[in-house]
Amino acid sequence: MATGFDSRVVEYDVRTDEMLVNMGPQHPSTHGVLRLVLRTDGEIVSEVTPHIGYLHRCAEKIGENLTPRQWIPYTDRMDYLAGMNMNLGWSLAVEKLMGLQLPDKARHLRVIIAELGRIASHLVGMGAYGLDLGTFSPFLYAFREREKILDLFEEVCGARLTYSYITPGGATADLPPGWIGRCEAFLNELVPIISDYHNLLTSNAIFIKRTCGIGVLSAEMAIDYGCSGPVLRGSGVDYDLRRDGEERYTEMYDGYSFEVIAERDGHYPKDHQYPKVPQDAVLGDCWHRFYVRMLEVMQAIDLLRQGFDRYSAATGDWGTPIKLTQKLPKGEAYLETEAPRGQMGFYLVSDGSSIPWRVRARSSSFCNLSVTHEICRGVPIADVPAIVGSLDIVMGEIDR
Amino acid sequence: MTDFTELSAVAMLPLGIVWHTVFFWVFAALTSGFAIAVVLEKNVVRMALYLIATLSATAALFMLAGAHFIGAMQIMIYVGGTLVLLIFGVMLTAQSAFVSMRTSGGEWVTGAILGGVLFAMLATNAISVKAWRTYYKEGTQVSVDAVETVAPIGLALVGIRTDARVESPSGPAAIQSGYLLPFEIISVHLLVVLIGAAYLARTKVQLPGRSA
Amino acid sequence: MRLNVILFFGKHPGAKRIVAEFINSLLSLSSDHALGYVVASLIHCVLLLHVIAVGALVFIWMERKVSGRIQDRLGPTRVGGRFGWLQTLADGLKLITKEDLMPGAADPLLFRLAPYLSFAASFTAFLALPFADGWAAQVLNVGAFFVLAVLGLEVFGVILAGYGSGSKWSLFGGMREAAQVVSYEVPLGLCVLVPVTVCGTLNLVTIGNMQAGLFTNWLIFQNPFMPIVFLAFFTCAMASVNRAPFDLAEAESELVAGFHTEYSGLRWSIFFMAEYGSMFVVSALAAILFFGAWHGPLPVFASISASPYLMHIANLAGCTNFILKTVIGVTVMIWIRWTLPRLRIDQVITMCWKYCVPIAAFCLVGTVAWEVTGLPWIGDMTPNRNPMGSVREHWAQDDPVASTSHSVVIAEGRRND
Amino acid sequence: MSEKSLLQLLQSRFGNVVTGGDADAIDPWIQVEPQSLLNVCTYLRDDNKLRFDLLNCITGVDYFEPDAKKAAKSPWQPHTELVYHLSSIALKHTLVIKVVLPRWKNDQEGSLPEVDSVSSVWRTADWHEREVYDLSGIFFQGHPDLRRILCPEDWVGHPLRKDYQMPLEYHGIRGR
Repeated sequence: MATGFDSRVVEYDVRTDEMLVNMGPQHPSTHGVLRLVLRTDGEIVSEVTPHIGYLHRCAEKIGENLTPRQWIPYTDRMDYLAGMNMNLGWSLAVEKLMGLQLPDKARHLRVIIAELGRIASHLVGMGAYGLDLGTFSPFLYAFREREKILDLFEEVCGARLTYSYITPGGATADLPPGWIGRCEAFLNELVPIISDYHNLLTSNAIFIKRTCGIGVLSAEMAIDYGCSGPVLRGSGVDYDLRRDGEERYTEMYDGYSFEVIAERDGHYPKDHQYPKVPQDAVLGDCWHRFYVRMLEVMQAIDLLRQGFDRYSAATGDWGTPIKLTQKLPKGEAYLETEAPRGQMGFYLVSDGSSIPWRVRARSSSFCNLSVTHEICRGVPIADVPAIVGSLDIVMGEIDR
Repeated sequence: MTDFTELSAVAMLPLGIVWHTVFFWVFAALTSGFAIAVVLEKNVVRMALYLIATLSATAALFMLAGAHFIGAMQIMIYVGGTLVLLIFGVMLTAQSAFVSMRTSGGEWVTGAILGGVLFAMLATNAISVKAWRTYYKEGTQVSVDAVETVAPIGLALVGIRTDARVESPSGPAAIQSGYLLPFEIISVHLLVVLIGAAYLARTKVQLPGRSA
Repeated sequence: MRLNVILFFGKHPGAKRIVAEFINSLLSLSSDHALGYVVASLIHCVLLLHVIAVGALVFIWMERKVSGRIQDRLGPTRVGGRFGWLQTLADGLKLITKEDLMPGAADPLLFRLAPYLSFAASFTAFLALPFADGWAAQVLNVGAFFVLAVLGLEVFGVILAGYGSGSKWSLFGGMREAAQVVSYEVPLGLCVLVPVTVCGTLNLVTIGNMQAGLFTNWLIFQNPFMPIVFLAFFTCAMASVNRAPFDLAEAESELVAGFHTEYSGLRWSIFFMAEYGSMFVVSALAAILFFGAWHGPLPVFASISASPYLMHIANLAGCTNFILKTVIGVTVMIWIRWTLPRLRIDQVITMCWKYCVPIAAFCLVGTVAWEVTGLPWIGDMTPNRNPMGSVREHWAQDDPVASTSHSVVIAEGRRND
Repeated sequence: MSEKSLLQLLQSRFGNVVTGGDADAIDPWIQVEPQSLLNVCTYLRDDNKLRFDLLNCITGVDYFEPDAKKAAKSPWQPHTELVYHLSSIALKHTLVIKVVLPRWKNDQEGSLPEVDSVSSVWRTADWHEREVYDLSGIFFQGHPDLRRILCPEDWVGHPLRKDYQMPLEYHGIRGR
């Protein structure tokens, strides 16, 4: 008997065997080709080991052989649920390297597109999370609304998933005439539907039972693991790159009024019209992460409405895309933007030619997923999808 | 309202086969066949499956005898019990040694002796019941009326023996001797068994990090 | 040697007896000849098989349609005309043509047997289910008890499938199902006990007939505890037939497909037939025990049901009533499935032992107290009241000897020998 | 705290450990000796005026020109750089640390250059270092679980090195 143990203290327990279970890479709720190796004792998971890389497409290596504009379609395929935001991140990083300044109109156009992309992405995140918890309908409701956003995007750039719309220097085209009106009409339609989602999920008793106090991620741990986006803010960290990021990014949102969605003293900004935080909820649990996303949809709607007026009033060009073979200045630049899933960073090193020497994509979901093994320790099997789902990962972005 | 008119019909095929007997033999064969299979099988789960089949066939025999209540009871309790057995069989004996059992020669002998003694006792008892030895001559009409088994059993459980009332005209005292006491004893006994089983299933584990 | 057919054909003068006598008269045999009864039994079995198969067909179609409407889409629209009502049949055909796979690690016997076991259990429960007054394959004196017992058997198929598939996900599913069903049998039984104590019989036909007349005679209006019991019963019933939010055995977001992960083609569809069959049975049980069985809200056919021939028309209407009520029950289950998230296994068990069992037990005690004190409730304040107690007490007070007559007669029969 | 004063602070604190830096670059950076990376990082995280609590990204950049003709013209000697992007959530400032490593340890082809792991300072470095090890071929000493993360475990080579050759075949799958 090992020293330090009191031989009089004996715990009684049923003798059982441990079992290794592969969750994924083909599993309904791992959001793509994620493989989680679970060490389980009955229904209790004692250890989770994520294995990634099944969707690795060498995006960074490809980027070393393409010009920045040519690489934009590859950014689409990273977080394929928020392609616009990926385009934006990469474009801003290239612009940072080149020192480009954009006209006002392009700036507001980007805000509109980015926030609309955020809504589309969070809608999928919400619906898929419902699916992870075993309810199918919210998923289809979310897709119904997302389809309308995709329709709007299709009008803008002709594509529904991989847009390649925002490019270094602006965008490939201006918003079509009448688009703003249609977008506004859609938002008016969406707002009452959001409260339906709150009824179906956020304030549903079973949903609360399944998410409150589950997968609690403390603020310290979230920062330590480099979590970002709703995962970080769900842990109560008041940090949003749209407000706190680099100037090159925050100036895009100059003049827009918005509050970072993070809990302060038990309340979220403007939360009086949404469900109350349930009693059982612990800051940093699945419920909070979900709630932050839901509130960010409202925040994005608000930003969009501000953007419409500014865009219509703005003068100047919507931007001129840089040439396909534009020579890049020698140097290096790193820029992070607030993508729907967190801080998406792009880094490029240039040796003065038109093709970057090194391209790097810092993925938000990559860091968010790395926390899995910490918060999935000792939970029942059913909570593993609930926790991983609440991180809202996209494998395309993780594996790149 | 339910019509309680008695129905009296005779079940005999043109070929002289009595359906009741046919079904009896079918279910009796199933019962004993699966019982033997339980003994011969080595896999715990299959064993449980055969046990369920045996018990279900026994339930069918009860039903055939008109004891619907006992039949349903048999399914509910014994088959449900086997279910729990199955779960424990799989969960607590997941080690490969238990999933496929090997019986040693000594166990065979012990089992045979015990089983033989039990069988002998039951057989002797069964044969010694006089009423059961009688057989019906061809053409005898046996009329069986209402097969209401639930109500008398239910009444007897709370202390009213409807059958005893008929056979003992001595007075109310004899009527009131129901099954309440045996029922309670069995219940308490079962509770003890349950707690005992839960106790036995547990194992002592020395947990680290605890000090007195 | 002759023996009474009652022993295994039942004594109730139900539809089967009529069919049997008709067949016997066709074959110009005596009206109580066994052959007619055997043929009548087979006819009933075939009919019930069709009820379960066609029922599954319709319910799966309905599930797709209802879920489609709930989710703001159309569901199947093309196969078989406007409403896609042949979609399930097409699916069935597809399933039949699919390759029948069996994993290498599977236990061949258990793997093959499991779906049939599930289906057999579900089917057996139909045997005791009355569709109208006396319209049952076998009118059992212990009908309610029998249905519950047999429904509990369905779990075996699931466990054997879980174990026999040789897959860890299946095993998880099977074990969950076992834990869940074993737990929920307790509150389910308690809930059934409440209407049974009110009626004083386990015979489903008698229970149904007791609720004849105005809808206020339905057991749900019998006393204030009944609606609570009904809710508890419906919850437990959904849990025991594995419907969302209690479908933990197949929880697709956690266990891939749970116990039927490894099944394909026809075997897989048999599991589904069993599932929908069980849904039908528990909904039917709810209709019989709480909602007046085959009686409509108004006693329209009451006057003609006494006549020997018009009785069948009344029964037909009753059967329609009954199926309608059952389908409503199934629809509610579908509705719930497509609305609510799934519970976790520990929450399911908590729900059973900490909520359902105490509620059911409390209602049982409350109902007994209410009935003993004879307090009035909705049903008692309306005319055309059906005295519940009359049947309950008739064997105990009026003629306790009558119920034991069979033993006496057998004894006498033997003495005659 | 402005970038310049930050650089000065670090240079005064660590002296010769900080071997270079550029405060006027697009992203101001400092270069740190590989041996003292762990010390510097711990200080950066713990110092009250700096509090770099978030490690954004670790990047391995391979400076090597496989084409001999072009290599003659290239302004640098072949080497590998590790770039650490740090930021502070509390104080909202950023910093870039560079560590210059030889392409191969002791110039022996095939033996990976080594540097201390910072996964004890920021746990997010755990996966990032695994990725750098996997793709850029840099060995992190003291890493708790240094395995390949994106490529399969039996993959040969480090794809983001400029001299990397795609294998002809991988488990029967054609590579080139």
